[in-house]
Amino acid sequence: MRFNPALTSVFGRKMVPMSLNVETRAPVVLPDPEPLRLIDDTGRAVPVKRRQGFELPSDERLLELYRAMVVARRWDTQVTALTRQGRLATYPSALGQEATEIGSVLALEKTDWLFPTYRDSIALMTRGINPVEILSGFRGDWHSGWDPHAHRTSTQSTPLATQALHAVGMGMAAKLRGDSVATLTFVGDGATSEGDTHEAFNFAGVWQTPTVFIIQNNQFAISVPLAKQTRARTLADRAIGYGVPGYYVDGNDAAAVHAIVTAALDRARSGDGPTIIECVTYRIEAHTNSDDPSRYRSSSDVTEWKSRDPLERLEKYLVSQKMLTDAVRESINTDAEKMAELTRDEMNAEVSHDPMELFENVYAAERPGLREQRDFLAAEIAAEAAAAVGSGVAS
Amino acid sequence: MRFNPALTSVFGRKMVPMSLNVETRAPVVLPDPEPLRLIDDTGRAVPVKRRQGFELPSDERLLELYRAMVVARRWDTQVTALTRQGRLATYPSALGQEATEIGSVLALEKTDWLFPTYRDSIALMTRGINPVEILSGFRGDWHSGWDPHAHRTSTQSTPLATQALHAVGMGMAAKLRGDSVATLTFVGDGATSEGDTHEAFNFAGVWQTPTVFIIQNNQFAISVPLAKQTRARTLADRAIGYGVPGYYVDGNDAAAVHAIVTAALDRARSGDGPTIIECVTYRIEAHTNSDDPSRYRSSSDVTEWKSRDPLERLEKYLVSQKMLTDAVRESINTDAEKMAELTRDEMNAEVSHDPMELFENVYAAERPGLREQRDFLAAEIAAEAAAAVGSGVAS
Amino acid sequence: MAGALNAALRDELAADPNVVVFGEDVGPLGGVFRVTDGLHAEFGEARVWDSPLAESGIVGTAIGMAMYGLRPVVEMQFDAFSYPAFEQIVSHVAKMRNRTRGRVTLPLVIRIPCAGGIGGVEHHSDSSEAYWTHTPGLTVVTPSNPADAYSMLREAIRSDDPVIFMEPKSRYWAKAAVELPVQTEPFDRAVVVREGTDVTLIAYGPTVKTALETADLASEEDLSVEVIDLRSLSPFDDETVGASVRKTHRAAVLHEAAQFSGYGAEVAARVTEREFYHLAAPILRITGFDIPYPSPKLEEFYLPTPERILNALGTWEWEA
Amino acid sequence: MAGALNAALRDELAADPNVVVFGEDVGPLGGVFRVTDGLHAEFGEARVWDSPLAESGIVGTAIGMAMYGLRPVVEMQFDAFSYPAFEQIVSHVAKMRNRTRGRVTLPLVIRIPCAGGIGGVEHHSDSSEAYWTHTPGLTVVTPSNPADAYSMLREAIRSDDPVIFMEPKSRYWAKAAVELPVQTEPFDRAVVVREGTDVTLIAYGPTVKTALETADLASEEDLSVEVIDLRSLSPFDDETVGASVRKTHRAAVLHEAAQFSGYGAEVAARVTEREFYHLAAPILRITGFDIPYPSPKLEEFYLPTPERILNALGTWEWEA
Ligand SMILES: Cc1ncc(C[n+]2csc(CCOP(=O)(O)OP(=O)(O)O)c2C)c(N)n1
Ligand SMILES: Cc1ncc(C[n+]2csc(CCOP(=O)(O)OP(=O)(O)O)c2C)c(N)n1
Ligand SMILES: [Mg+2]
Ligand SMILES: [Mg+2]
Repeated sequence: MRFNPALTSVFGRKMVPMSLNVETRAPVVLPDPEPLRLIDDTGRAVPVKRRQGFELPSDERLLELYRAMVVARRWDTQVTALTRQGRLATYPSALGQEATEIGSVLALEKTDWLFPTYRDSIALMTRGINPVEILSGFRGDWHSGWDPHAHRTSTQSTPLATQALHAVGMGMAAKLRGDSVATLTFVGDGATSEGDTHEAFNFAGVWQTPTVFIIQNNQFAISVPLAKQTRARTLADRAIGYGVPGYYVDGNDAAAVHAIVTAALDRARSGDGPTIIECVTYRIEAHTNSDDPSRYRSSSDVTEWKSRDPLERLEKYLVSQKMLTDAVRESINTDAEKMAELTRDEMNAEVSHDPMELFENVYAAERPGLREQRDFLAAEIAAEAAAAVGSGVAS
Repeated sequence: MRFNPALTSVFGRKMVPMSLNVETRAPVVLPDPEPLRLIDDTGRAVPVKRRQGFELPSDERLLELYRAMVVARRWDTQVTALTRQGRLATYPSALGQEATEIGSVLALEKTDWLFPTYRDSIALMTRGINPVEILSGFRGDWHSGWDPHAHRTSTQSTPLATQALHAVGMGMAAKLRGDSVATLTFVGDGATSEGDTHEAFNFAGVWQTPTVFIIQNNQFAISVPLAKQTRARTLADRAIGYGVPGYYVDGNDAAAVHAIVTAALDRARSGDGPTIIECVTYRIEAHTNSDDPSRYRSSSDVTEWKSRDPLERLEKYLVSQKMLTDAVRESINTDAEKMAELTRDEMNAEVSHDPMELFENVYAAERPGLREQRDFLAAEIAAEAAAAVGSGVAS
Repeated sequence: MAGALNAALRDELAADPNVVVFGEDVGPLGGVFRVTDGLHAEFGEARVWDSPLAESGIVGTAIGMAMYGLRPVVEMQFDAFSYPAFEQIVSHVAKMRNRTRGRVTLPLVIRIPCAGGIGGVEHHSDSSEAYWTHTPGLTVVTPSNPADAYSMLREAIRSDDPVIFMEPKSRYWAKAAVELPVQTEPFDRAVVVREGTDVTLIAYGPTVKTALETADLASEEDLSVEVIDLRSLSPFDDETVGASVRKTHRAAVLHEAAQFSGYGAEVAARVTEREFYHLAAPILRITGFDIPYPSPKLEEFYLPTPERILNALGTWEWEA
Repeated sequence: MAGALNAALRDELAADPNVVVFGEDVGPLGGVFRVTDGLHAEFGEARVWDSPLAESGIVGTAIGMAMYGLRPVVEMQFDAFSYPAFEQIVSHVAKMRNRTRGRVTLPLVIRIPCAGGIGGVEHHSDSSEAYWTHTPGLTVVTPSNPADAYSMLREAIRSDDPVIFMEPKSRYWAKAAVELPVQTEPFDRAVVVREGTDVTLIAYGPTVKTALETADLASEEDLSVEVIDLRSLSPFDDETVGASVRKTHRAAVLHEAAQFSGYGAEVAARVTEREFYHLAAPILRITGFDIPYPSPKLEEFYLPTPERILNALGTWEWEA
């Protein structure tokens, strides 16, 4: 293993336990309370002086984002439909959150690592993971379906905020090895209340790991609105407490999300440490299919947020830039339908499950006790099969 | 139980999940990066314009603080000596931190509650708890020696940061009942890294509990200096992330600590919510008697901090105000010596321990299984005693 | 059963102004299993409310409230989501009374929807009881039916000891013709829910139903099975279980949790210690395997079934 | 033993550049028990460092590092201070390999100074092993002597499974004339540390010494005691223990942790299941009481002593 030679002091900072002088610690820059927008909700580019120094991505890039968002939405809608049909045990939709999900994930290099939550299936799909591999967990085949190393994407974490620490740890490992690799993690607004979010922010700050935190503020933690999670002005303000740059971003503006996440990942890979980015968006669907949002929010809220749709906004802009020709639209729709069809086909196909796999991969080492249990189950299944044959139940 | 009628909405805030408009959340006030001082280290009153709006406590109050600090230091030194003599299993000294400890605790009303750590013995002594009751835990008699309800003082928490949540919970209970009771808790600089500190700050912010958090930044967590706990400019900066007022205070200035904690407690009791106060001080002694600070800090650091002694500073000021006459000095020293003597006597006295108490108070309800174990131990002890008599070992 | 729990909370909230209910989604939503349905509307924000999303925070603040004289009832959304609160539960909830020589009483209830069998994705079907039963200072109880759910939850709220109240998720939708309020046995008593003479099945929570089904199946084969519902896991009712084993001479304990170091080990060890010379055969443990709880499509292979239990009983040496 | 552990860490750090050591006070101070003494100076800040004070953070970041190919060795300062990391350990460390169908390996070691007997104040003498042994996916081992400490720690670091490495605090100062490096039995093997014919004492970690002292005392009374040091708590070596019990027909298991639902229950239950017809008497558990670990002045009444163990053996019915 190579160790980064610049790391004789990994932590970069002089230790100054003696000093009351605050100059020796990181300077304070409060996040701008005006959410960063590059394209406003009418689809117009925001004037340069209100762009907080960020540049609008190129039209080509924006078209790419748009394409991915359309595919993602079609896909998400398809998966929700499959869930209603009983093909999945559960599905947490990200409908309405496409700008944050896609804007972030398309900023990643192949060599970077992503640490997602259950909410971020469309990000995984966009990152190139096979739909059925993403959905096998929600269908109930196996906890997680893809090879994290192949896609540099960890599993979709269910215990809230825990994955943020994994992202920091891996960032630290990459830093120790001198690799130019960044890690990115999504954290929900609700999950920011967990102790692990704090510990992740703090470890990242102290160790200056190449980690980008996307606080995906979709305004709800199941039924609980943001006002019951924090009294802070913004969640991005928390960055101050870690000496880490924080940004407050319109999470329905893919251009803004993409620009800022790209910049943060660049900073991370260049050794300039972590960034905390709050993207404000809205969960249009229920928390999952088993949730009933009518118990805690009015449909007029949803309607209002639908009018701030991230796809429409980008579409308007691209139309105004004459990027969205009929041919392009058609090719995008074809892509989207193809992905939906592929997913339908795969999710409708019968899958077989091998109960013997239950005993695999609990440990790397062989365990006699576990082997006994496996043999027990194998014998039980064999006996049942034999009995079924005997009694003529099965053919 | 009375419920506070004003509490139809306990949480005070309108829920505004819809809005991107930051005005609807709490405003941001960054802690002043210049530590609040009311008396500077040469013992002179700081000019009014640099007092951040706080008033210097009255000379009488300052003398009271001074008296308590002298007694506390004498006592702390005595306890350290007793520990060296083997009378205590361990003792975490607060030598050098008297301004923060005493300045805070003397701001409490009798009806307020204190949630201390293992470090805060002198605060407990100042609050009026009997020395032997404080020290019985460190001597090893029983985990905690006093009645928390009698002194409105919880046990000295060892699992770091956990007590901060208890303080918030009790504050919430008082608020729900409509009682004008504040809770105050000490949290070490190291302990601020724990998830529980974050959760406590956040719950206090959202629930607007009457809780004052004193971050007692004595620069070390055992051997680990502050620079390895946070990259923030100050720990007080964390307050921003909770929409809670934060203050950065010279923790060796008893006047400043007392003024600000008094104000924060008043705010708390009046329903204006929590405050986070960082007091910067220095741990002069080892972490505990079993620690060896020469492994991680130079004695010149300690010497330098000794020159910023909180007692000397206040003494100089009081002398300049002609408050410290010889008679007063003598009475203070007499108080201090009396307390030291009382403690020596009590700690040198033999204590008897009843092993049968082990089984008491594990549960409020009787448990047959536990009764069996108690009977077993009683029989064992009786048999040993009988054997000892039989063999003539005991008289 | 969810309805019975809801009624118990409502009746305690009405009976004692010190009772408060808070946690994640327990307010307007009524909890993800609707156990707190309607309570927020009925008792208001000062008695029933949604907290920030942080389990250590929920339990830690409940401790402070209990110290002040309230009787908080908090919910951990699923077993696995109680783990962030582990330190507060083990180091404080369990120890505060003992630490303070009885001066501080912590009358709080931690409700945990537990175990599996509902097709839940990862982390939604854990069985955490052994972690709690091994922790002195905690009382751990679990109802298996609506009447007990109601009666035991009210008893838990009135208890001066902190109670871990485990609610088997697969029984939430269980219905029973039971008139509320109802008072069943005190919760430290196990109950013989079906009498038998040949074998004692020791069950609790979700496995009581399985045990009863096993008894039905066994009776077809002329095997008379006695079923005990433990109800309280800590304390353990040695008397009731001992009496049954002395009668049947054979026992098996059932649970969903992994076997190794699980609660069944305690049952087997202590009953064997006490009744060794009454036992005709070793006490069997028919439990989950020593693997992480499986995903929905495979859980049927993991959970003890009546057939598996009967087969296991068949492995004993039986005199002709 | 602290020295042997230190040497094991040093030798692994030297042998494998992927090994990193971090935690609270493990840097310049060398850990509160000096197990990491000198390593920071020798290997530098990029291999051995002090982390922020947060156990969930320590374990959580170690997971990310292990996913990247490092082999982190982290320290929890005392048993009770591992509890904030409980969720990361139970929900991730234990499950990541299984969750990912073997695609993600987590080679990490969580060192925990464990158990009591050192006059520690509250929270400094817990025995947490049963929490870990009940969690499928974890390997849990504990050495009782310097040679094993060295050999087992190196094996733990080289293991591709995450290992909970429990270091009995009361043995840190144990000396033994052992030449390092030393390689003892693989850690999934229990070892008969003293042969005997009448009774098997099953011990681990701190109680191995107690068991050996008991054997000495027993020999004065013509009772021949065999002592087994389990070394690994999970997996459990059924073979070695079974063979001993089939020979002696009587066994007792010793530990410091509370008895109820403790690790001894698993030992008693599984050995009874397997060797029932070889047992002349029930397996005894001689353990801590079901109370919070006592304060220093009372711990002598809590901890199993050779006398208590001998007395307990005397309660069995013995044929003349
Ligand atoms: C530690 C933990 N506690 C509770 C839960 C149950 N739970 C699942 S999702 C959720 C709400 C999360 O809200 P947020 O973080 O805002 O993410 P979102 O679902 O809105 O994407 C809760 C409480 C969990 N998964 N993990
Ligand atoms: C949860 C937890 N982890 C670790 C410890 C061990 N420990 C005791 S004191 C201490 C350092 C605490 O430092 P700080 O919070 O700054 O308080 P100070 O001792 O300086 O007053 C540590 C690591 C503990 N008591 N609790
Ligand atoms: Mg959300
Ligand atoms: Mg400190």
